[in-house]
Amino acid sequence: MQFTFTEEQTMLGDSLLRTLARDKTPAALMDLGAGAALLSEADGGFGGTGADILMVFRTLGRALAVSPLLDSVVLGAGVLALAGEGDLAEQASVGAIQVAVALDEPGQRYDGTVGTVARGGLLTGEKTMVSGADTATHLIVSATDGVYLVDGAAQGLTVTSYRLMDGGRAGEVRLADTPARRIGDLTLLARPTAAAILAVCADALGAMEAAAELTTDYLKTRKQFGRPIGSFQALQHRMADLVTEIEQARSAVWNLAGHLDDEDRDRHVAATKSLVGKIARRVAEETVQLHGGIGMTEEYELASIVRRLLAADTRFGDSDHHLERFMALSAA
Amino acid sequence: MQFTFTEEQTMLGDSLLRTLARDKTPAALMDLGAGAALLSEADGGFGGTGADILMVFRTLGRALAVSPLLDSVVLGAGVLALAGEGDLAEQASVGAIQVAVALDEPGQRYDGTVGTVARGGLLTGEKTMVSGADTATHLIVSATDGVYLVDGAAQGLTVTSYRLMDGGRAGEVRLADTPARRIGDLTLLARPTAAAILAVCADALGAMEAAAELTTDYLKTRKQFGRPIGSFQALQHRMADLVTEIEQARSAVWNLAGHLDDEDRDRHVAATKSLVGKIARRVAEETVQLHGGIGMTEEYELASIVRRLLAADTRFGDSDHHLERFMALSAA
Amino acid sequence: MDMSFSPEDQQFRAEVRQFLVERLPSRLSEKVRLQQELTKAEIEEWHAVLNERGWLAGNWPKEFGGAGWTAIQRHIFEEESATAFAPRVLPFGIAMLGPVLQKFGSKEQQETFLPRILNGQDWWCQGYSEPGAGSDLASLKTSAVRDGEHYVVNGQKTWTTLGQHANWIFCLVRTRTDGKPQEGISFLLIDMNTPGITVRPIMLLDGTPEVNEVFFDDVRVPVENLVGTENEGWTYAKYLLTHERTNIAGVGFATAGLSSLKRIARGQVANGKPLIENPVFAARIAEVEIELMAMATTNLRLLAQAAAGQVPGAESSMLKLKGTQIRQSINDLTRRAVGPWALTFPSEGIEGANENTVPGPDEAAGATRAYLNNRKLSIYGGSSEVQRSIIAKQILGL
Amino acid sequence: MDMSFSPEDQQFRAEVRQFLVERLPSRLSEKVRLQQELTKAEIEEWHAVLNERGWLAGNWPKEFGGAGWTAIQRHIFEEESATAFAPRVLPFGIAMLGPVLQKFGSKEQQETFLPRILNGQDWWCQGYSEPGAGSDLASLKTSAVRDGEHYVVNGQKTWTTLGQHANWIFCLVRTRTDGKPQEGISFLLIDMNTPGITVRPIMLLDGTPEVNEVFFDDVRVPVENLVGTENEGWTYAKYLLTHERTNIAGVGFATAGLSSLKRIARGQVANGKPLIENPVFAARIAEVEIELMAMATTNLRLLAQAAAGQVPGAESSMLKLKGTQIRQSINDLTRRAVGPWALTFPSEGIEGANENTVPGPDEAAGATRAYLNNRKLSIYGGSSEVQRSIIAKQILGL
Repeated sequence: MQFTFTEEQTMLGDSLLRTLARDKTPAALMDLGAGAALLSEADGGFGGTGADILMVFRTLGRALAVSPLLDSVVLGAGVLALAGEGDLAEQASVGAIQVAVALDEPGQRYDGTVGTVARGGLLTGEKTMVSGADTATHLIVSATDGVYLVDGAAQGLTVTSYRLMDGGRAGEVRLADTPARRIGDLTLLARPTAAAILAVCADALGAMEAAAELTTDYLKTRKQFGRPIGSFQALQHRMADLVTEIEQARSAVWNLAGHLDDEDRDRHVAATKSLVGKIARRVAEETVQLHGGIGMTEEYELASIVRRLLAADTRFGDSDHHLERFMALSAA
Repeated sequence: MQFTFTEEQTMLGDSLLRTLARDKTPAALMDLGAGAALLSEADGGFGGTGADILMVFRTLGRALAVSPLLDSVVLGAGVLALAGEGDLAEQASVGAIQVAVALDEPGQRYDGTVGTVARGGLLTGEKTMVSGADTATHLIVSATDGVYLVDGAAQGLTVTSYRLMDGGRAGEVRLADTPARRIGDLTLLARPTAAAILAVCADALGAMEAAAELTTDYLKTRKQFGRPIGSFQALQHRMADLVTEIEQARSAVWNLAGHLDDEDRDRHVAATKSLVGKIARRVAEETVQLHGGIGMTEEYELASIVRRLLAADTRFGDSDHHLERFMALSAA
Repeated sequence: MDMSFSPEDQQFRAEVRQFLVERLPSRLSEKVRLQQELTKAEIEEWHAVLNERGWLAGNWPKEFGGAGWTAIQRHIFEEESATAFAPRVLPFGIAMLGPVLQKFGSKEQQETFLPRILNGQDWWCQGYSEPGAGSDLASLKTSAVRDGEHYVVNGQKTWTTLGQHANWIFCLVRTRTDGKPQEGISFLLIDMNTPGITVRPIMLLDGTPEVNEVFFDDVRVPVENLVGTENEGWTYAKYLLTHERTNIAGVGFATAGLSSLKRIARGQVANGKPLIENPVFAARIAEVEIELMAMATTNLRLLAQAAAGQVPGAESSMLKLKGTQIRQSINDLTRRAVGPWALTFPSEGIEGANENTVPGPDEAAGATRAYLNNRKLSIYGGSSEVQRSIIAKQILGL
Repeated sequence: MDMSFSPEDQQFRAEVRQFLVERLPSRLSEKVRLQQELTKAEIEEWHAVLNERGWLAGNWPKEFGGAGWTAIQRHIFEEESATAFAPRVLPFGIAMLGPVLQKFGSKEQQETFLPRILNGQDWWCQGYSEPGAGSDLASLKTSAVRDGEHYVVNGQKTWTTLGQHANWIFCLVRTRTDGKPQEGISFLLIDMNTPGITVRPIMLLDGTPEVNEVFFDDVRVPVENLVGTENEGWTYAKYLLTHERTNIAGVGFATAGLSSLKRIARGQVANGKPLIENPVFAARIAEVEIELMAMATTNLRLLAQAAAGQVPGAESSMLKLKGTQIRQSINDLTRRAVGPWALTFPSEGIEGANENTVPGPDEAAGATRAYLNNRKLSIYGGSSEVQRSIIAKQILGL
């Protein structure tokens, strides 16, 4: 039993953190191999395990970087690799192509019911909240009978995009007799989705750590009634509770990372996403509160952390959705 | 709109509190008219409104008195009065007879399904957790076709009794072809049960007030690290949160008292019992915690308050049971 | 004990309700329901409608052009307005400055300023907080130095809500530096068009510039704009804060928010069924509804005390604390109810909508915005921590 | 990163499991499962079974007759024992005094006392806390004054768990009154049969006399019963407290409690269905199970650190805090799961059952007793408040 990273993983994490401090562009991340670290050697990368995903995304979360790594690599390249599209997967992992993965449909919330249909190699349907859709060179689309690959410039494909609260963009994707190539059945999606949920949770963990550090520093330096507010016991105890919760989130993320390729993966996905989502909301709320007014302002660094944490709860199903998945899996 | 008691109600409350400080016997309570205050004038008493019940039971709760007023008067006399048995009701209200009301059956938890049957004036069935069964001169028993009155010495009636955590006693009641007299249909039980739930909640409110006072005093006098522990901000804020919760419980009890005879009574019963049960548990747990070790000991006054609060959550359905009743009533 | 409103109050409620049906434009109520930000013009429009009816200043005596309502009538008006999704009446002129001028202002000040608050000529803002002071209001540093018939004001105020729309500001300034921090504070009325004033909007984390910093650089204020006596401003400030605390519980807002939440939960489909039929989510709604029922009664109990002439004590701190928790819970559940579409919130601080139509329920963007914006409820007007300390000291004697 | 146990550890787990199947009497495990109190004889019976196998003192080196297990093996043993509902090993001799004697005791003390802990000849109890001291242990007042070849001990200890069964007590006593409170404390071993010792059981709110007051009135203790050096007792006391903190998280107890809770919830019928199928109650169980999964991993992470030679720091405070919350939540849900029959708890402090058979599920009385008794988890061994202060100061530097 060993809860440590390999030397390579640690080195990558360190250099990512250093680089992100001055350059948060996707190109910089790709140059360091952050994309390739998310793909297995067999698929042309040099990582791809739960621990790799944890290390990379926790670092992205700490640095508050907006990157295509989640959509284009963990999800996109992840599906492509499983579909035997190794070349495309590798290209996605180095940023040579941009992949968006279109799963959810309007009115369906988090339950993933698919209504998009394929007829004679042409897809028709609507997809909602497709992250990275507007810049995608390739789209992976779920349909009733399997998973399809769609060219970003294909006929009959319309993308209407909008900003998201965590700084990224998503789009509504409409497919009207859009040419597409079937690359496998729907089971292809399971592991990449679980990996993406791990990535979101690890990212949230990094963001929570950043929020806690920022708040602890603030409590030490901010003075009121003549002394640092961090010397007030009520705030000390609340901060202690908060880091104890973050410690729980950390262990939950480790759990999922360690069981990503085990048979009880689904149970860990549900447990981890549910707990991390709940704790992320609490950290967002408490760190704002412990800051007071300054924590409400956009110009202070906490604002983007808070929105990132709320987004983390929402993406791929919120804490209640996964709580119920956990209940269903426990009853089974 | 007026959230005050009548002069008579206030006087009764005051004299009850004074008397209970030296004499907690049922006889003393009855002498003061606490029983009669729970019955309407039409039924031979001089009260019986929500406000009367609130006043009497909040006082009993504060004084931690164990009395037959809930089972024998609010429930027992309450049912008898509605059944037109005014003489018996009045006797119960002055303690001349002891009534126990047998509703729940084994294996049924809180949902009140009745399996006891009447055949030719003889009852057969089993009742569980019948409060005050061992000293009852009369039993009121629910059966599939209505409510029955059973003599405490009737043939075929067996009572096995045991202690309860709040200091009272209850019993398992077995009826085997026991002579009984039908006094009305099952709808007779609705108002007395609602009144009993109000009584339990008002009692819990009084007990919570006692717990909060005891704890506040302790925080002021107990010294640690050279100063009163009540000067530590973390404990101050937790105590502030706790009395804010108790204020919520107080309003919930007022709500039920004020709507006891309105058409939306059931919704208020569910809301109040659910909230008071939840807050009672929290007050029990927090006041023990704020005391530390001494709060764990039987010889300290808090112990019996804590058990009384837990019992209050359990009696007539716990917070979850009533939360779901509230959900069902809200959906309707 | 009587939990029902008097026949007169019930009659008043019916009147308010009728008025709202007739005069509240659905164009406005729809924006309020969707928790979208109102423009300056929309706020002024609603003020004018209320003023025409004589209902803009419910808390003012009739002699000053107010409605002269009782505390219970004000409560009824606020509750009905909120549940009808009417815009809220801005507090700065009506709830804050008005009572101070009526009690401590000169006759000239009353005659000059009160009518202009009612007719919309003046938009007031509040200059209380300063950077670095937080909950410690008395430590304020903005100075006003007497120079002939003027005070010369230098310093900085912050958290000035909607100051970007205001043409007047009422300020606490320091006119004496010795003595206790509470002493030597004065209450000044300042024309925002005076040279030397700069307003800088502060973007909040919900992407709206709701508050501002206001800088004073040798701003000359005529001495007749001093309210009451020099160095006695702390008294007036406290009086104002007491009056501001009306509707501290926000029962109406919570009730309206709860009804919006249920509406969304009825419309959202989770695993093939309306979200409101999901037992776990329905239980979360029920728990907050039960809390609200109790808190509303606490509010009425304090109102009844006020009606009986008692001054509300530290109990109002419990009301603020619990009322805030309930409203924030409703905001949280509402954001969660809109599901994945909660992500569509435009985060770049641009007023109004995203450049493209966003998917999901109409309420989605507003749900997230309101959730983020209302984190302020537990911070401003005496943070939840300050309320807990008040309860511990004043109610419990700790 | 490797979350699985080594093949050796898996083999060890299988051995422990097999041993428990073979040697744990169901008579005992049934009482533990029902959260009933064990008699002195039952505890001694299980100690003897473990000692026969050489597993009584998992934390002791083999040279002292212990099992010499690694931290991970100890964890596995504790987890398997708890989930099999084995009685817990009493900590006083094994986990507390043993390590102190092994590190700081004289050869004579080691040879005299250690074997008698293992063979059950001695039952030790702890004399640390004093009335009025609470979390402020260093302020202790019980005095030991040297008189020839004896110390004369006067004072009072409290919260002495199971002291009514003990024949020996290890005590912190004050041997010097000047200097800092931590200085001048010594560590004494005292025969409970010495004249001048009185033991008074304290009834707890769960109705059991689990703890005691111990009074010392001119109790003469031979100087050879001093451990280590006079006035250095604080060092030994801290060493003991560190060792006591093994299994601070109580993962095994929580796991066992959760399985009992689910078993009860499967058996209880609520509105016509098993309680475990009630979505609201099932969600409460699921939430605590998810918390437990995470906390168990925190525990393993710290164990892995310990196995790698790192001394556990203030992180163990987080483990105690969260572990306590989880266990108390499980106790709470278990009490609620038994429904109305939770009321049957005998409240008059009489050991054993009610005079008549009580109704409801077998677990009912024990569920309430355990709920009440385990309120102590957040009070003793460093209260939750103390843990929060440690986290704030040592981890956060506040």
